[in-house]
Amino acid sequence: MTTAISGIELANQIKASFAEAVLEGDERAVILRSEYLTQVASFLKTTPGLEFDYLSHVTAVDYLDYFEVIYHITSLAHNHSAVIKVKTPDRDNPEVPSVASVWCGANLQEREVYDLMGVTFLEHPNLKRVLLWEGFPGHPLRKDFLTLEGKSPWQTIEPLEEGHHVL
Amino acid sequence: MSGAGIVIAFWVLAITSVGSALAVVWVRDIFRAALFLVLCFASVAGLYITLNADFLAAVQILIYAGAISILLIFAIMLTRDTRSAGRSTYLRNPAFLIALLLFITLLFAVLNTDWQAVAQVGTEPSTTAIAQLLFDKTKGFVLPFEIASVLLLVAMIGAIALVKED
Amino acid sequence: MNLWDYIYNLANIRDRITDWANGLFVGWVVYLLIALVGIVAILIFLVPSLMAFIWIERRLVGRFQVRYGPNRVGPFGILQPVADALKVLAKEALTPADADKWVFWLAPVAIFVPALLVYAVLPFGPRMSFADLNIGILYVVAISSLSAISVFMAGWSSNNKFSLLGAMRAVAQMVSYEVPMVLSILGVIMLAGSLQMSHIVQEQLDRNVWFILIQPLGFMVYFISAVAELNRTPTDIMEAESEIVAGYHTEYSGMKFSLFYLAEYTNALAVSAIISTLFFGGWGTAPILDKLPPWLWFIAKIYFFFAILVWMRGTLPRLRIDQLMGFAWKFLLPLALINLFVTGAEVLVWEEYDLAAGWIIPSMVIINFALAGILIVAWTKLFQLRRAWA
Amino acid sequence: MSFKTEPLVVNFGPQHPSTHGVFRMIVSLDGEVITDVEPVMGYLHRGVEKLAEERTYLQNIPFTDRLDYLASMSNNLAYVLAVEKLANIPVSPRAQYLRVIMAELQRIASHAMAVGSFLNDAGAFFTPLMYMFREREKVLDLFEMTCGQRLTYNYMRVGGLSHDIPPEFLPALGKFLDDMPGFIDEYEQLLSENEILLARTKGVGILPPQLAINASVSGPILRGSGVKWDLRKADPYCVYDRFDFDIPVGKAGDSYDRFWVRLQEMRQSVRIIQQAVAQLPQGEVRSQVPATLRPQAGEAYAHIEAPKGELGFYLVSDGSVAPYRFKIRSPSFINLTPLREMMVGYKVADAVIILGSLDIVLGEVDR
Repeated sequence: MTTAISGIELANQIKASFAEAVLEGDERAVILRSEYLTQVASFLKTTPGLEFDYLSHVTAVDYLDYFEVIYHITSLAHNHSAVIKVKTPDRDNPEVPSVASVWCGANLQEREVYDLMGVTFLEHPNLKRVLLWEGFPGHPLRKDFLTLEGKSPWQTIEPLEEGHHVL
Repeated sequence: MSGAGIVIAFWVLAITSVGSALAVVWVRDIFRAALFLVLCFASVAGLYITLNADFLAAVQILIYAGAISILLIFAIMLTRDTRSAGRSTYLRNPAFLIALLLFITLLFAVLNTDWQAVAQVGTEPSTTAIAQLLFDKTKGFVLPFEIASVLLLVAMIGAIALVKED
Repeated sequence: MNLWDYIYNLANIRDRITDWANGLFVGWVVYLLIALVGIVAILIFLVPSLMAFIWIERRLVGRFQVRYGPNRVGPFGILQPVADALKVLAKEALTPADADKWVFWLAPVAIFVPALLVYAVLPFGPRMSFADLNIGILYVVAISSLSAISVFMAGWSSNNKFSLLGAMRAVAQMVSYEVPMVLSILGVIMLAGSLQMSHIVQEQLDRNVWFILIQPLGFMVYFISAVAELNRTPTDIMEAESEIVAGYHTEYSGMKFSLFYLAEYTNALAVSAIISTLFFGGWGTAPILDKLPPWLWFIAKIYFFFAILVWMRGTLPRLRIDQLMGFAWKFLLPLALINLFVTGAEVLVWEEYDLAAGWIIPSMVIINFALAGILIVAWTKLFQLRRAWA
Repeated sequence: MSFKTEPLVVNFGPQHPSTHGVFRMIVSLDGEVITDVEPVMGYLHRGVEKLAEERTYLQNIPFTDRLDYLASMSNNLAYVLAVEKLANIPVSPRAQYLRVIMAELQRIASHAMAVGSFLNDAGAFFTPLMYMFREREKVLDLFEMTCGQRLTYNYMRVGGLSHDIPPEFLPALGKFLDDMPGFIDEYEQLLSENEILLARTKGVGILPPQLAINASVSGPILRGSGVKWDLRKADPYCVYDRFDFDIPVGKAGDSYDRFWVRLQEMRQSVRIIQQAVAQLPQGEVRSQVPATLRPQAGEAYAHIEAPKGELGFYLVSDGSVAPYRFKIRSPSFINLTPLREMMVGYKVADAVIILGSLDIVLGEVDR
């Protein structure tokens, strides 16, 4: 059985190395300051006893006044898992450092979050849209997406040449 | 085989071969030029057949139309930009000069050769005759033949050694 | 001559027509007429055979794949090729906008002509060739080498990257496999002492031995290289469906595509025929059923080898291009060369002791089969050592 | 000696026989050697995650069918597990066992398709695919017997299953279980020692274990690289901790190992189903759950070992009838992460083999 390490316990361990990094830690997750994310990530990956070498998934939730980026991490060696979260207060320009340099599995998933939720991952190697086409207006998983000027995204594709669309 | 058929075949093949040879020179598209060259080779093979030289015809098809043209096509394939390959280059004038010189030499040779016309085309298959000529123990060309093969082998091994990576 | 004589050897029909025409027309008309008769005869064989082949392939592959295969059109789905043909005829013949139109239209024709020309020299029975050229097998090799150009024409003119990739592979593969193929044929030529197809068959019948028995290695090399030239699985890299869509004929549709399709079957038929001629005694009969006409035997052999081709297609995965090239140059070529040396020595022995010596052929059969077995196993082992994962 | 050659950029897809749907790889070639790969996806993007935010928890189950449409049962299972975790809903033992049986049957069917189409990519002319279809057909017949559907089952419910199995199911399943090991033996004989297949797949598309873990790949691809990680053992859900089975792992991490792992997993699935059938208890298959479920505000992540890897659902509830956030951790999508690293340096023909060995389903990649 995979043991879920509680956020409080993990928060204490992180605080020992990065006093400033932890915003809060509850039963489920640790909430980090976004500027410390990359350092904490590599700390979590390399520290003996933790060794979270496997990034299960990355996702984000739109809480209207802020975004929460969520990382489910697992250690295959110790068979335990944990959840870390980062909040982005700035709704218009949400930015989070990328963890793709620590876990390269984050590469595609961060692109997906960027594509659908509009969270920019700083220093991501290849931050492009992945499921939608370049030039798609808006980010559909945001809660305010459908109020986008009252226009369906399909109406925004402009024909490039006669009869040809480039998607 | 009747005379009339041979004559008709000769003229058709002759016009095709000369025409396609001219097309090789004039056609801008280098790939089409190569295809015309194949046509030229094939019609020359046809000419051999009208002369009852069937072995030679088969060899002509096999080596020229089959192998040499494939080599050309490989070269075209490796060419960077074939669409602009037909454009004139700065080598145009020297090339013209050399071609003219060659043409004059050939013309001179053609006019000065005493062509021996044979009244009747041989009707026997020529395969055995060619083999006799090549491999006859006393007046054959076994040694030159073998030397040529060794030369080709050496060239092949050399080519392999040149492009071998390590 | 009664009716059975005409059926037993169809050449008698031709002779009868010649006699009749000689009395009526001048020489060149007769010449043309006989040629026409020959062409019609070949087409009478070829067209139903192609349809039968398509049907056999689809049926057999269906059985291999635990399904029924075509079984709706006509009894046992036997009219399926007709339905296929009608469908193909009704299809639109597309030409890509950026294609080199002349070459694009010419390529299907250019691939079909050599496929058809090969049939001129196939010996369907005694005296039953359209043109029994004395360079027979050389003619076959020469003509079939032309199809590489047609394939490249198709691939190049389509202006499609998959087509071009397919064409590049096709040219590389065809050039490579031509070498072992010709070398393996040489063994048979040396034994028969002739290039003429009918002479090769007659030699086997006179000596009472099919050349497969003396040339097992040559047969193996020829069979594999011929299959490679046919571009059917496991060597169909030039039209590898799962990799480059359909290779050189990706852009072809309708009748133009079906010409490629038919040319493939025509070539398969020709290869089966050549295998039967060179290695399996051509029209030679088996002792019990020798009352049947020789041409029926020949056709039966063709169908047998075609069934083997279908079997291979239904079973094996495809090789990669470098493996295929390596196989031709590192495996088939050395074996073909060794086979050539051994055959040369054997021909000398053969000429030294005349045929009357009963022990010659059996001992040659044993030696050759043993040699083939040892060489194949040894070479395979050598190959495996070089493979990275072994 | 080196030649300067022009790279050839080829678009594999979005319409291509070997991309298993509308997937596109922009492949740069130097001759036949791959120098760069860029996957392009989204051609089948239907916005399931957005749609699910508008529908109740029950209404979302059919959406999950259409993710990995070759393994709908597994998708159903992962989703209902997540909802049950979110709303704390108990599940009866019989339902648990039946869920395991269905999930493992689904694994056999999905792996059969994976192996079959992998061999098709390797160039076998449809024969292995048809054989594998034959086996999958038997599983589909069983599913049809259970829920009337052959592709999108919609069988699992929050708190159990939509209904119990019919009486003729268990005998039919027994016959299937008796036959299946023999068939797997046959396929192993036919396939895993085929010289051409070995030459094509051994040493092709090597994914080292370190990279595999780092790139978050899961399922047979992770195990093919030699990492012994299977959520059925590592984090048992349903009643997987009551069964005895092995986790097959590869050695080299090449395409062959991934193929081999799938074949072996089919065998292990048969073992699990046999044990599950033997232990199958009687009882209800569905607990009382309100049709408009309103879980309390919170979040839950449940994952299962789906045929293609770790399939997870991350649900956030705000206390209403619809999930506030519905995130699918789709294995096919994340397994594409190391695609470039796996392909560069191999030949074009290997590209389709490598992609085939990843066994992606575009319904799940694009969602």
